[in-house]
Amino acid sequence: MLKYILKRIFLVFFVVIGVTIVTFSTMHLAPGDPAEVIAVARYGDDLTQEQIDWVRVTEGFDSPVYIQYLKWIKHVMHFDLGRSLVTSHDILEEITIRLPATFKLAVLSLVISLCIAVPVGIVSAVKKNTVIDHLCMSAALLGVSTPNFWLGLLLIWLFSLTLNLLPSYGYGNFEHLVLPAITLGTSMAAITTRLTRSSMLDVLNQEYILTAKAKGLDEKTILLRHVLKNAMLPVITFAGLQIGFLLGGTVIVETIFAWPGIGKLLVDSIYARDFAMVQGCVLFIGILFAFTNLLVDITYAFLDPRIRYENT
Amino acid sequence: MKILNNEINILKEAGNNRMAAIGGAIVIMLTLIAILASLLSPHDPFEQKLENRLLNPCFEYPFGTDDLGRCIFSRLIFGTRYSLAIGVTVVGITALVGTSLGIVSGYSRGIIDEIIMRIVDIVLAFPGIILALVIAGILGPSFLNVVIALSLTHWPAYTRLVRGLTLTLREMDFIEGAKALRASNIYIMRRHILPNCINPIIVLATLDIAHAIIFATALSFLGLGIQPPTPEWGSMLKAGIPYFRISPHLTFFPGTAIMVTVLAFNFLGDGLRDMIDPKINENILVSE
Amino acid sequence: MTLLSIKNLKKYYFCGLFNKKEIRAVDGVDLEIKSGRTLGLVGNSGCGKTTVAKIILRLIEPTDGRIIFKEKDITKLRGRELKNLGQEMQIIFQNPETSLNPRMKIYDAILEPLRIHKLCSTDKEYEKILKLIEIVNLNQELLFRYPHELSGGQLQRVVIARILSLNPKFIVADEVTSMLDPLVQAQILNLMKDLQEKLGISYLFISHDMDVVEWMSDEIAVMDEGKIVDWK
Amino acid sequence: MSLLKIQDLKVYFNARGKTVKANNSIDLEIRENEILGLIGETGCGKSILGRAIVGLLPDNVKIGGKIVYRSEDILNLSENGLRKIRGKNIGIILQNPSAALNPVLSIGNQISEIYRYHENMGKKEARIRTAKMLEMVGIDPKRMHEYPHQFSGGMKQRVMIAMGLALNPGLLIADEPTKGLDPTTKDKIIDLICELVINKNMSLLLITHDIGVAEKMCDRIAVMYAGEIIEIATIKNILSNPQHPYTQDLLNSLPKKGLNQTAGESPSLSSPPAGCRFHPRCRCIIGKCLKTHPQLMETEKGTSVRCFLYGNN
Repeated sequence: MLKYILKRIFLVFFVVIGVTIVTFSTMHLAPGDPAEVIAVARYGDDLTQEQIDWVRVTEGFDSPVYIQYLKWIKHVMHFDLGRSLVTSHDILEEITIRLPATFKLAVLSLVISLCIAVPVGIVSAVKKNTVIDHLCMSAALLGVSTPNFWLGLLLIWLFSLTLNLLPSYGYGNFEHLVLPAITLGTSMAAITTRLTRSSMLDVLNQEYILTAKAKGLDEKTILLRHVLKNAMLPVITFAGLQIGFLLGGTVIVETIFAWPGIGKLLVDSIYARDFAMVQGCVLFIGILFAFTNLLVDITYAFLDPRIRYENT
Repeated sequence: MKILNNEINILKEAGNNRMAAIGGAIVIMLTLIAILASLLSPHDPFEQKLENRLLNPCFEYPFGTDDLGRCIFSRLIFGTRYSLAIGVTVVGITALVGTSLGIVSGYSRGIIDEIIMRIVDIVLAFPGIILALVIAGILGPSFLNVVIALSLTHWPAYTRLVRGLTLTLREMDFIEGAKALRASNIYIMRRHILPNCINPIIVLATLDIAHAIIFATALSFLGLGIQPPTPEWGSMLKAGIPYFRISPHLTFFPGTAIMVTVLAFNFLGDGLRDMIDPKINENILVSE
Repeated sequence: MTLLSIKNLKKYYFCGLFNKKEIRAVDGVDLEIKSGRTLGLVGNSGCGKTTVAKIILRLIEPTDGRIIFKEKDITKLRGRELKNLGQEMQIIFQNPETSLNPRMKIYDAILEPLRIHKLCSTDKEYEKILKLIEIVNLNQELLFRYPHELSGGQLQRVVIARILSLNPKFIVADEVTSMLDPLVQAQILNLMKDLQEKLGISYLFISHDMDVVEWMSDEIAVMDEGKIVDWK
Repeated sequence: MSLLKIQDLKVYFNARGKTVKANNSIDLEIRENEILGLIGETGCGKSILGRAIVGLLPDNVKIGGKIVYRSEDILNLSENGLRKIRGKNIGIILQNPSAALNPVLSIGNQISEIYRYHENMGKKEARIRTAKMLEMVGIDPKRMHEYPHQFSGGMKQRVMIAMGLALNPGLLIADEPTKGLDPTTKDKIIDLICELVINKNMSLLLITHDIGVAEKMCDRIAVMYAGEIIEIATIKNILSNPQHPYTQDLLNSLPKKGLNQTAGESPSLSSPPAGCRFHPRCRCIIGKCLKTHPQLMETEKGTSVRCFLYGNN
């Protein structure tokens, strides 16, 4: 068990370094000369070549790439993600202001997703090939096939334009949170329902369920003591991964509903070609996601006795 | 008892090839629409008639017209080309790259396996659409850039799936037998491991086309994919938002088109999966 | 004339946190197999008999010791000679269901060795395969089926036909009949004995069933904990 | 008095259009504290018979005939009624121990749940009974909290035996209890089962393809071929003078008897040969064998054979 966790921790450390390399290199992928972009941002359009060269020297763009990378990493270590090219605010500050908005949306969506998906998945697995099962599965299939940006528009059209019960955008009290959370939550729920059902069916076909029947236990006991315990392991791992997807999903949903989260910040900074901010956001999301994966792996190790009591 | 188990398993899943048939039929229909687009569309998708702007669906314009007076129905038909093209090219590239990396890393198990799997972990460290979004944003909006962005972020799903399969296949006796025959590693990978991975890859690829189409339309929706005036569903959807209150049909029809196409591929993929290999579930597919 | 002999064969595995724990799977084994004869290798599961077999076939590299095959030291053989060795030595596994590629028709499975070593031109293939299945008395109708459509006994016969295509001098039989029913086991073992008389093949016959080994082998070595403890 | 009487049991599956006649009109009787061996090759339907008795067959099955356990027909019992019998009156040890144990539950829980469910015992008391049971099958009770993956193949088999015998059922069905075990563990398991069955005066239905194991354990043997029983006799008669040609070939194919071989393959249950199922491989075939299907006839006291060579059925 300890060996498993140590290995996972080492892997996460390695992945985080990888994330920084990828983030850094995507910035260098950007067309045009970074020094020129910063110079334009600072001195306006009509600028002389010396200004660009001066920016290149001060920002250290003339040194070889890996030195720039090491310098950048040194800054990142001290939680200094640099300044936004456009607003020249501190990037980390911008992100931390918007963190609660994204966090609220992500958590509520996760709750919605799990509350719908887990019970529906279990019921449709237990009552396989009945009307309920076909109904739930077609709804889940529809959910998976509907892009969440279109779902968002449909919900706005239905709830705020026609029935105008809920605001269609903006940030404030709970009312504003409902539609984005439903959009993100239901599209996640569709995927999780299908996973829960296939995980349940997989366990129901195992031989130890036959042994449980052979012991004369009734359906309810078998379901609770034997089936659920095994079936929920992959679902819990997937629920952990979902936190990451929600970060991805927020990018779109926040843009539709003008929800001031990190996702919207990322999209806006891409529009404004503010690469420093983009770099900051991507780094933040990548590292956050890497650590949630680590957390999921460790909880999984505690839940699954085959790993907890691993002996050769 | 062994014989009986095989027969029961096959029987159980027989019902699902109806799903594959329906999905397959819709996919074929969509491909025909894409190919015969110019014949089928009543109007020229680029011709702007400002006088009949934002018309609701009527006989002349079955799906109405958009803000520049172009026939939405014709634009949707031409849009099929872009969505299918992106879906197929992205999946074609990622399946090829992902599978070969998966086989090599699963079969060699040494340092190569460690390196490939660490790269997979890194690419998968960015949830969902984020990495694709950034790459498309930086490279600038165009068909090619969308394909590049999606391909760079989609290949790990195949590598993980194929590596898992190769690890189990590798332990089987027929691989040891081939080694005893002194067959070369490449021969073993090509003749023994790949044929046994083909079916699961086909299932994953079908489901992944659906995935790629959603991602591609999402990029266009965010204005980072294919730009107007090209008739791409995502950008049509985005163009319809300002007129959302007065004529929602501008967004309704492209949205349905995306959903129907993605539904068709999901249907086909689910049907194939239940018939061939029920083990591929959401876990591998969506984890990227 | 001794066909194959092993001198002081050793194979140690290292595991545990920093590879300190040493497991002596094979600890100094000496064997000799005369040509056209069968050597039985008996021992409880986990005593290292399969490891010895795999080392002889150069599927696993030994930690120490030498393998002499037809008076030639093949322990460190490489390249072309190693490939030719593939024609001389072969192995039959325990579980027939996993010994054949499920995606390959029986016809191609039997001809695969010839195609790898390029020993038979395509037009003579059909005639060669008819001879092979006749030796192992499989009927023609099975040729175009897939492995999952055949029974355990038939699969094991396909494996034998496939190996015979290279007419090897030495075959390792690793618990060949332990998964088969009594009647099928009798058929396969009798087939192997006939092949030995007709083609002069020598076997290293591995099993944990003493009666079967006694029936099959001329000499028997008993293994325990990686060492030879008895010789009959 | 007979503990279990199986009369004209038919178990048919429809798979891919063909009906698989897994059990074709089987008549069998198991007496009080007797060990009956059910021998047959892979795919002859013997495991299905074992599972049919406790009603553990998949739902796409059609069952005919009667299974009477102490004057009560099990087949038309309701699901609740059947559940009361399973584990309490008839225990079963399933075939493949490494897959038949729940990986996320400790072996202690998997045994104590029988006591707590059937005799709604308190947690503590169930734990004591479980400890006693584990000791009886030779597992150190202190390992009660460990999980299946921490046990070897032989030990897992002992856990299965403990589960089967927990409530001292009248009849125990053991499906290939020694498959995949090496010789030393195999002997230990055989002695364990015999000792437990005898001193708890239970009956045992042993299902196996390994004649050596059956020889050591059984009082009577029933030989099964292609879904039907072709010979029943005491162990002494079967070994000294087997009557049905198939039983003779089966015994001669043993290594001790010189591994004499019999041509042909055992037929598939979905398309068995006409007339006597064994005629394609039989040495002493007569005209009648090809067309008509022989009945199981009693020749001497306690021995019955399904072959035209004996009696004119």
